[in-house]
Amino acid sequence: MGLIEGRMHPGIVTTTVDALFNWARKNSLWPMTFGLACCAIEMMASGASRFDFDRLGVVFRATPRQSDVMIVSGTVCEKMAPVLKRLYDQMPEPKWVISMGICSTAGGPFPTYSVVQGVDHLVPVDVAVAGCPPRPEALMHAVLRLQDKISEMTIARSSSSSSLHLRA
Amino acid sequence: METQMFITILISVVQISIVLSLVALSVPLLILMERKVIGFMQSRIGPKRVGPSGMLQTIADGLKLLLKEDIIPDRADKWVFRLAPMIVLVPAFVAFAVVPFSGTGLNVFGQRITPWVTDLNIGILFIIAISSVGVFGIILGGWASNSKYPLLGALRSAAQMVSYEVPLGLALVGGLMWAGTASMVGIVEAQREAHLWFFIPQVVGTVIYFMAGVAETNRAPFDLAEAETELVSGFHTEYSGMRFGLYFIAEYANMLIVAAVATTMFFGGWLRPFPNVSWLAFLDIFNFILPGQWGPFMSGLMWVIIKVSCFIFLYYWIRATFPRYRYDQLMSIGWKWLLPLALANIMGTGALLLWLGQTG
Amino acid sequence: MKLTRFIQKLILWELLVGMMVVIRNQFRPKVTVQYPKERIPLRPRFRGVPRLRYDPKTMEELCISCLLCEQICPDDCIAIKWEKAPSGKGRVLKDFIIDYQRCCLCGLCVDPCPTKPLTAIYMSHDYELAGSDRLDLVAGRTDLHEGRTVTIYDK
Amino acid sequence: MFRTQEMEINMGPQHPSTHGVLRLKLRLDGERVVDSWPVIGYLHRGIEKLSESKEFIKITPFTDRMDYVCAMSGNLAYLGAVEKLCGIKVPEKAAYIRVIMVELNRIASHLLWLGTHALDIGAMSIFLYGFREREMILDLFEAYCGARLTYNAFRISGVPADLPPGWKEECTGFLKLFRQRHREYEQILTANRIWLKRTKDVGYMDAEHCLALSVTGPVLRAAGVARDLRKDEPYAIYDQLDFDIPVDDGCDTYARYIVRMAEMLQSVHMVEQCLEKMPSEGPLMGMKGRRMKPRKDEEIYFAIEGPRGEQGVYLISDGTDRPYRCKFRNSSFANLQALAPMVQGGLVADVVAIIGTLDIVLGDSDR
Repeated sequence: MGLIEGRMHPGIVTTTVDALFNWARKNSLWPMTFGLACCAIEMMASGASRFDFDRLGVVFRATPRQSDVMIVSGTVCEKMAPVLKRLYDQMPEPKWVISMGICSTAGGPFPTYSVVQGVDHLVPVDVAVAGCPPRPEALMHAVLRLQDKISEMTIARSSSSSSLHLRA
Repeated sequence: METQMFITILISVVQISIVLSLVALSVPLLILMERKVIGFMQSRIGPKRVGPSGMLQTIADGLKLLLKEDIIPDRADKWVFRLAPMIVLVPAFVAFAVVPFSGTGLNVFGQRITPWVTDLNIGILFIIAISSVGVFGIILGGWASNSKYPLLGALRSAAQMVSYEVPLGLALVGGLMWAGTASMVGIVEAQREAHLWFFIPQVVGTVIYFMAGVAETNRAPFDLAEAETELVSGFHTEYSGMRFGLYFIAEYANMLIVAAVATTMFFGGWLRPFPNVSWLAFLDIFNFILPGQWGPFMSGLMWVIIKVSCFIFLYYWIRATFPRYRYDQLMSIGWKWLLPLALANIMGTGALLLWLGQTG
Repeated sequence: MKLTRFIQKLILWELLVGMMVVIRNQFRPKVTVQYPKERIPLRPRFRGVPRLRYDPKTMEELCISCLLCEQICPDDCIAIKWEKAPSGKGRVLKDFIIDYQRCCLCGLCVDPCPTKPLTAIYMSHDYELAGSDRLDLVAGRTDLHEGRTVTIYDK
Repeated sequence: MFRTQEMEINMGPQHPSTHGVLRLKLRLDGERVVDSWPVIGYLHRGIEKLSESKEFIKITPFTDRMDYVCAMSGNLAYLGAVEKLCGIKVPEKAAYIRVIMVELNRIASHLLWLGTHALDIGAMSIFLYGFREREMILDLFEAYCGARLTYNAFRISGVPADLPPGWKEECTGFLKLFRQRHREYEQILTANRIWLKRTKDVGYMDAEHCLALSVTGPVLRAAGVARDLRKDEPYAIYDQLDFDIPVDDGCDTYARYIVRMAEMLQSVHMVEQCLEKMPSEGPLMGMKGRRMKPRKDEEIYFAIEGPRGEQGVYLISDGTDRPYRCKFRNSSFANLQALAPMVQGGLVADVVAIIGTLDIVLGDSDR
């Protein structure tokens, strides 16, 4: 995480700063071009003229270093799993994962030896979308859901996890 | 005496900060405009939801990049890795020191403030020299990442930028011969005296300059150094957060520089079209709207902005249309076509000037 | 002929033609549909996630627990619980679960449904299916009748 | 002191231009490719094995998800095989509807190829133009079968539904528009000197090598071999349609571009004919009930011409309603073998052009 997270107590300053930071973060979600299978075609379609992801500030970046959100679009196979994990680790914090389509959410129609039954076995999933493949609007809906989730983030130290706060 | 010196320094500082902030502010605008313009060309609408019709999109992007975790790869050369974006960014901004933004200065509190930071008598050379420093930032950044794709990108850009410096410089020489000076202000003044933009006698030079300029700034169709579909992201593959942002800003600042130099050199800087045709004087709109010294100043500024914007638009337009050249083809165009053409252009210009001098 | 081609090549004619095509597209009406504000009208046959419906006249359960949809589902995502009707004839539906985590929206389950002309199971027009957890995507009988609760954005 | 060294580089599985999850190990000398090894299997989902445990009708959705860019062809190939196995006759109207859908999907698939191929080479707008027109086709599909990408549009022995009202007019309108738009793509690319430079003599493979590697489809036709199952072994109603097979003997990426562009126009022509000739009345399903009675110990192979080449299905039945063995012969897998010889000696930039020109779909190749 960045330098300031978890150093301040909750208060007026943090809420104001939170609002600004979260506004920036949620309006500039850059996903990684991580096409795996069928859903990747719909992901491309969401970036294309009719749906135009650019409106939401979503620009596809080719490298994990510059992306904020990983859209796992398609079947994650056992052979792909370590690659996916590594790519997730290469992304800078704060980062999010959208699991697009049923294959990545739960293995989908392929309960076989070679398919990971849900990408949440590998990386933490923030938003899961059903559909095979989901319509581009469904993916946009997932992005909007994620934006909602981001606007609840705070840089303040959470009271439950910090023992320091309890003492003070 | 000392107060005078102090005031001069103060004025310079003010000028520098105004120019810097202008450039720094125009970069987000350029990025936004690129996304909008290219979006429109592709029958979509581009950023729309952040702020009023997407105006704050790049602000959000920048702020987010500032807030991202700053990753330095484990095996990277840490100091060079940190330094490289700066090496790209600083020259891109320094080059604006000699760019004239308008023709006439302003008198404020009895002090004359020129619309350029300084008017070097070797202005063009200064820009060429300074902007070639930026290459080092790209090479070092790609090399320090200690990763294969950035290395390939860095090597590509090294070869590309070094070889395109030559036609770029030579293309300007033709214009310089017409102007008879290398000072940026002097060049525009020469165009006023010659009653024509140097674009007209220097069509070949302009085209060569523009092509080499596109290559220098790593833009499509010469964006090999960061060719997204080939080298992931080229030299900045391993850069995250604001360090990547610096590269991004530098790229757009460089575009501005190329456009500004083209404006000054070939398109008459702050002059309106056909500066000697008096019935076209109404084009300098601000002369009639604003009183006194502000009128000519704003008119000049307007023309510079319009001309630069046209160039930037051309950049976007080309990016939206064309496929990318291959590395070896790029080299062969640079050395086999642009360089001989630029040399021929110089010789032709020389002959023409000689002939003009004898007859007229 | 050769000369015109040479001149065309010299003045980068074909590149200019390409650029004109792009600029022509700039002035065409945009095809973008601004999703949360406006939506593309769905076609009547659009297949969203499968749902159940009541008889629109009597508001009774249409499903007769024949298990045909459960059998034909290629993903085995339908589970039906039933028990013998108290009258001794037929079955009463206890619970109907569709696991949207698995459903591939193929629409095969609708084909054999015997409650013609209105099938008990039908492909709805719900496509906003995002959930914060994958277990949100398991739909029980109430969900199948009323539709899942999802946040709908409209601005 | 200085020593040149060959560099090994990994392209993919996550790379913007490997069209999914192809991994390509390259050994580079500078930028020149010395050696290459495609690594596949990153999308192996076990569809063939899974099929053995499913009834015939349940396998249709899986065929959508193999070649997901052209799912209609997958459906048609599989269902054609099942119908051949069980000896079912498809009514004429259903066959017409099937051909209309498959040909429209061929256009959609080629548009996706055009877009991604051009994007790989750097032309950005054409990608979005291609997708813009593709969306119109997807709208037509949505109106017909309700899905945008994985259609499951046909059933064994026919099609489940007639064309919806107004569909024909919409389709005719689209085809008319598409002819104009097709001209625009050609204006941007066909004569463009950058495009020519990037594609001419890149990825050269002559007919002999293509045949040796069992490469099919536009790649083979661009090597001068007029092999097209629609003409050679007509299925459905292709023998009643009038169409040409575009052939080019350039053997390179540009020839493949020309062939595919011409194929799109041929498909438009075919759909127009189908809409005209299609009987307005008639049954849609050739089989009543749902019971399948395949002959015991029968082995059949049925292939159609997909947008990427020969798309075949090999079925063995043991008399039950499930296949004993279900093998898909998919064109991407065969065409992928041409990748390594093609990229040999080229530059890194050519590699992406060649991956684009082969038009591989990894779901198709890994299954």
